[in-house]
Amino acid sequence: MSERFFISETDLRGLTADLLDGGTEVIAPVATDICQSPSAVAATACTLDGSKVEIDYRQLTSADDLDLSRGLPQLSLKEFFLPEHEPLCRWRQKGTTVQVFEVPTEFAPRVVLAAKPCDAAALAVVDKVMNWDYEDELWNGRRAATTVINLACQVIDDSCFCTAVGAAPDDVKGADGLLTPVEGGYVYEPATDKGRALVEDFAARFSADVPADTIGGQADDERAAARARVADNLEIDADSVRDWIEANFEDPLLTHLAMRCNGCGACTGVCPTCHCFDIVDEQEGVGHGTRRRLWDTCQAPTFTLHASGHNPRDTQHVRYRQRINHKFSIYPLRFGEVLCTGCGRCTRVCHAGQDLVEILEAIDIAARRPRDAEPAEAAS
Amino acid sequence: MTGPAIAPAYAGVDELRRVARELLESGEVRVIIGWEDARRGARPVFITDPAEADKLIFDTRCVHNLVTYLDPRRDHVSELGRIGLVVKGCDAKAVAGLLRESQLSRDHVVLIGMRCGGVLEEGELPEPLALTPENVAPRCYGCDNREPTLTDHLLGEPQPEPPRPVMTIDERVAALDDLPLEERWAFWTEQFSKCVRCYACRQVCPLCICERCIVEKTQPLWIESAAHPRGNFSWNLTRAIHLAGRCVDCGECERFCPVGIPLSLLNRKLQQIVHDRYGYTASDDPENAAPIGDYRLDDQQEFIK
Amino acid sequence: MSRIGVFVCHCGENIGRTVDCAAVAEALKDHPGVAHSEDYKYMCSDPGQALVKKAIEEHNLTGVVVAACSPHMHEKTFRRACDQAGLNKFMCEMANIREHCSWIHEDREDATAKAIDIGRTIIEKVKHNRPLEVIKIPVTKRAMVIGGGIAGIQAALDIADGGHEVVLVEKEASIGGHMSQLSETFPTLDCSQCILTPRMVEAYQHPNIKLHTWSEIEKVDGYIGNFEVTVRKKARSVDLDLCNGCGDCWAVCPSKRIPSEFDAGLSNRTAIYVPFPQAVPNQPVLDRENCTLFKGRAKGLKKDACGKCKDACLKNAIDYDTEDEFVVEEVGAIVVATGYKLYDVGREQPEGLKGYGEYGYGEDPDIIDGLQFERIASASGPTGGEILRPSDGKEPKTVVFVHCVGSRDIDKGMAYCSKICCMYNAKHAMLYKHKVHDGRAVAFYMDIRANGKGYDEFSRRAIEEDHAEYVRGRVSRIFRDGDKLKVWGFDTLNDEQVIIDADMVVLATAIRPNDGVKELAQKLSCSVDVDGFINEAHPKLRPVETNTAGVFLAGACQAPRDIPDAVAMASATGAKVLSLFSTDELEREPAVAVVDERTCIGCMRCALVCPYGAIEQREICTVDGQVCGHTAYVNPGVCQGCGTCQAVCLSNSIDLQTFTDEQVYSEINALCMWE
Amino acid sequence: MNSQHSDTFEPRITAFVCNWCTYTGADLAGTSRLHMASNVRIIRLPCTGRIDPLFIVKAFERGADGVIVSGCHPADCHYTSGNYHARRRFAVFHDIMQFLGVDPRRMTFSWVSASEGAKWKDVVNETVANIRELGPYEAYRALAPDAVEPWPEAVDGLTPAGDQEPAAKEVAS
Repeated sequence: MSERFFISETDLRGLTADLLDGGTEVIAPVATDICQSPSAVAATACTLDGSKVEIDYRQLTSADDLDLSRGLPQLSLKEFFLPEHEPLCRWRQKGTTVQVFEVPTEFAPRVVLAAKPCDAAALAVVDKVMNWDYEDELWNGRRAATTVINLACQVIDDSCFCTAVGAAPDDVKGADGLLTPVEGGYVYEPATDKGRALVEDFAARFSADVPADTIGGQADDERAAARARVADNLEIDADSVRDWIEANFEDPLLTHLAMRCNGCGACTGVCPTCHCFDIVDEQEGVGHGTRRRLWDTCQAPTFTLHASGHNPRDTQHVRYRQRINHKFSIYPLRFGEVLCTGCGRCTRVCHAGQDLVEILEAIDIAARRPRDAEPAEAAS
Repeated sequence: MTGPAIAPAYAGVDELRRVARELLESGEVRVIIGWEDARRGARPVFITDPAEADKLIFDTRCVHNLVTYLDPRRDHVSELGRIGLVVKGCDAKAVAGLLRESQLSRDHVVLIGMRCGGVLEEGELPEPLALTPENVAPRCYGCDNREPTLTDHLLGEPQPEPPRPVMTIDERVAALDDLPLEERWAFWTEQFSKCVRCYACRQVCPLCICERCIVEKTQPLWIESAAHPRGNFSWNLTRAIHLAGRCVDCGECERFCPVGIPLSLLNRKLQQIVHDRYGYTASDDPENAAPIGDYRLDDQQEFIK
Repeated sequence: MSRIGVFVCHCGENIGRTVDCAAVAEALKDHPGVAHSEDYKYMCSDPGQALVKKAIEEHNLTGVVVAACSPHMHEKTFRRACDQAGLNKFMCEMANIREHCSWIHEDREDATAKAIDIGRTIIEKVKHNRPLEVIKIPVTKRAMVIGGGIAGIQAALDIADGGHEVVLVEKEASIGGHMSQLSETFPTLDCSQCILTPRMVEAYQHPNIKLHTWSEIEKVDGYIGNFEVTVRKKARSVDLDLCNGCGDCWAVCPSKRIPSEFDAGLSNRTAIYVPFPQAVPNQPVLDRENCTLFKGRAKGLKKDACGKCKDACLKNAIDYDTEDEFVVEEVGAIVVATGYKLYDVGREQPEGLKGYGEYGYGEDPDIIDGLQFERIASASGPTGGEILRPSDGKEPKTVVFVHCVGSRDIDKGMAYCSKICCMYNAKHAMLYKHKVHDGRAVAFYMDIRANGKGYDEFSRRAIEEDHAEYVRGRVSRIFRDGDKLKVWGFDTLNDEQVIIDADMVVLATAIRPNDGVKELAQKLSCSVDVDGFINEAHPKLRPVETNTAGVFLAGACQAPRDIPDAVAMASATGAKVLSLFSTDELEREPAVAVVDERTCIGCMRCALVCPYGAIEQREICTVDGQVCGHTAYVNPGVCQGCGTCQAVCLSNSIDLQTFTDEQVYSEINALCMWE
Repeated sequence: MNSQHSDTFEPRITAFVCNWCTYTGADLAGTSRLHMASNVRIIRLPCTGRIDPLFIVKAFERGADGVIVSGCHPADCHYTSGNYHARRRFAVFHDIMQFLGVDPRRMTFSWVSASEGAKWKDVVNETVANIRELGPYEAYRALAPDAVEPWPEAVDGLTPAGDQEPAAKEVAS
């Protein structure tokens, strides 16, 4: 990656304003102090004079809202490519004639600024299943229309483990460019033509004059330090984990991992790579309605409930095993990479204490153990 | 800035570990469900080996209502055998709810009740903190059941009242009640619009025990499952009214909500309604019949023409 | 895919005048799922029904919507037509565009638009109707009659003569009711007791009639064909099997000054007593409230204060320690014949009524009501049939009769007409004149309502032959002035004030439902009207039925009735009951709740709210017979189809057939058409 | 619906009534020729006990501006106690809806017996007048996904199902 540009803090905000002025949608992390909203009084998480910041990817209305200093947003970027719900088609009926309206699959260009590398990487991972036996026009249409610019990660906690699953806090996988914070601004490294086009279109905002002592020096050290900090949390051999799970599907370890799981499915909602959806026909009245797809979760019993009443995954520990199995064995066996980018949201969001770091560690230990040794103990 | 002090474990932990060990050793129960201290703080633990009874803790971080694991549809728990369950007073009310609704036979479970002095809002902390108005779970204030009566073993020592939170749930409800109608509507529709329909609120609720939740009934589709405002309004409203007169105020729904919808305000409002109209308060007495499903000839009907 | 046929009825002009029926039929043609739509002048006529049948065959219809009158009117008619054409009758529904549309709106455009909406709603419902089979339930061929007045006796006799056992329940100590108190009856002036007592005896001796006197209804369980009625047999203190009615007990009773109910308070009785000499059964009852012994016991006296009747009884039939006894009677049908009471028009009024304090009733002994006059005129009454006024036993020379005291008076009484007073006032005037030839009978009336057979002739006779003076007008005040009662009234025909110096005044007080009828109606799941009379199922077409299947009405419990009406109704209920008993199995609409065992978790909230106890807990087993849980189960024979269970089921795992979730949902959907 | 009065607001009101009292009372209003506003559409149910709050919610979802729920007076229930259970359910629903910001005037609860045709007329007319004053229930309708995903322009004719592709494309553009 030879091309490097410098963009000052001011110019980055200016670039954002330029995009917005030009009518381009910009999505970026926005911090909201929910305790400052008029309804804060009643929002239980707040005290009257308190402060509680929620960070989300939002469609910007102003360049001022851009906040690059924060950690991981609550929800991943997924919802901008696979919305929680979206219409697939709508129908009307009169007598015996039916009219179907399909939704457009072409989208206006937009830019994601300061994407977390784990979230962008997830897009690339999910691209594979979205173009496997069926090409998902809506997903692909949004992917094609979107330029994703990563921001090298600075805020890392004990649930981050991207390096254990082949990603990194300064990865550009799934993204079109990377911003690295340096003194007074950012170093921008385009990774794709879309990423380069940004420099071409807004050349005045960028400078090819990258301060020598920043990149290659201080910034590179920080990037390496960040990687090391994540690696401290978890190191596994993803390939042997994959093979062990495939070979030991019935091992009690896999089911006993899930004892405390409530099956709430919050982990799949916040996961950047969980992409399963359901399709429902929403009747809106007589003879008209909308076919809509919406997020589904493998943690719900109804996910696999057959019309006959039979449910192949009828208990929670079997459903939890499926989640692990799908992410770390089925998907890599079919598509060559794990369905996880190590963002750690599933762990943070789980108030029952299901901890993927701990679970992967336990499987890794089991996978490293000689075949003839005793079966592994449950992680609890 | 100094944060709240670290608080010692509540009295009775040693007793708890001893009772748990004895119950497991004697075979009276096959599993003890309690709390442990893990990488990210307190969390539920399932202990089957008497030697591991010392893992059990009981301090201000033990927020979880473990009664949710008694749901008869959790096969992987029930297949372990007879359960010994550690309960706080609020949790014991949920056990009473399950007994009331024929979802549990009393002899299937050994209840180890703990005298409680309140818990934190969140249990994911490396150390138990002393309760302060800022960190205490708001529902603990004014708790009427800090010593459960529906128990087989009652452990620990009487604890002082937890501190009054900066703002109690009742005060928050009152603040909302004082708003003009349109503002309440704006508040709730905004809150509900955050909902991603993960149903975490339902899954962790010890009393949301339906085999097939109404929201999963597709013919007819009473509640749209898509997370648009219309579907979200119906869902959150229905979840709440299905718990009218059943909710035990354990707050798990709100704690598990990944997008922070203040569900306990709705729940508390419903508690107030059933209390004001029917004089009912959830208790851990299974004989205390719930108000919905019952009636009095002279029930208030001022809203009926 | 549904193939619904829509049939829009003009009902002559009834619908057609305000609703453009052709436009409705046309608009509904394009409604999704409609295969055929037409309109016709009289859909319920034979040719109309033929259209429905023809269309079912021609268009292979899967459902039928008849847009016409209320389902309460013709649902049965059209369901039968569908059945005849081979379509399951529960696939037919009525869209009510008459009562709920054409009759209540004037604007033709509005009404037509609404009729189309109503049609759409029902089409949507029918699309989710399912073919159902009627439920067959066994019938207990045994009836209960509640109330032993003339209506109850007649109903009991008719059913018993039809060959079925009857349980007759009477709350007083004797059957006979108010008719036994009457002197003579209009319009024939035959002696009431002469025609009634043989009936009473017949009922008493009938092998098919079981009599419970001094008894009340405690509880009613079950449903048509299969009621279980708990009867409270109040403690009588007299063993009817031992007692021979000799009268030794009441002869020795020291409490002799208790107002006699039978004589309407004009004479006294003892504490142990037979209500009247012809009572059936002719055996005494001990009135514990007024008995010296029981009053003593109530005060806590250690030793009984009396015991004379027991000592006097040679048969040893008296037992002071008997208690209320409960008997459960299994019956298939119930006839309610609880009769009436008179409006007590005195100053003290319950229930928000105002009363007629200005008439001095209850304050002056010579101001009496109709039943008291009956007793005075009766040969078996306190005066032996001589007309003597209560205050001093003198023969009154001027008697004023006041009609409509409490009837037809929205302000102070009841809105309705009590129906019998015009006739009995005429009768009273005649009876008086027949006995006091030089007397003067003055009647204040509003209108003369004499519309039965021979009734007008009868009331004219009172005026023309017996010279009763009829003054059209109201009485404003009645008060004592020395030996006389001043009656101030107004003669509206002569437009002048009238003041009469009367010796006695008879007030024709309004007829009201008997005490306890409301509570009884609740036990029977029947409703009462604003005046407290029990509602019939339909005022014209089902006048003796109630909304509770298997419960029928005879006599004044339904509305003011005279004897011929009450007897006619009683015989009508007899016919209803006998026709119910003519089959071994009863067919019932399959509007019952059904549990989805796949999703029911057996929380039993449904059982908590079921008014009929139709829901029980049932164990469910795996294929190899192991119990793996429990669910709710609805007994279809007991379920009455209210659907309360469904609304409390959190997972909607119980569904009421004919009003299923899908049906209601679809009806709501019809609110929102995309056009 | 009510397109003939496009310039004035005509409330759409759904009534959930029990079969035995209010439905029959409404029949009586008809037989008594009591003229009333034409904005109410009745859905007949056996008993108020059968009425699930979801019915009301769904009616609002389908565009109702107001809802009437009516059944037998206390003690008059054909099924003895269905209305008592309904009364508790409605009370809780009424209160919580108000807490959520739903104007209670959008929901009329009443007891109308089979003999109260005149009362039914009053309930209908009063409710219509109230809702007319409140205006269309835009706040609830704004929850609809339609509000952010508008329908394509309405077209005059419809094409047969087999022919849908080109027509739909044309409309969608």
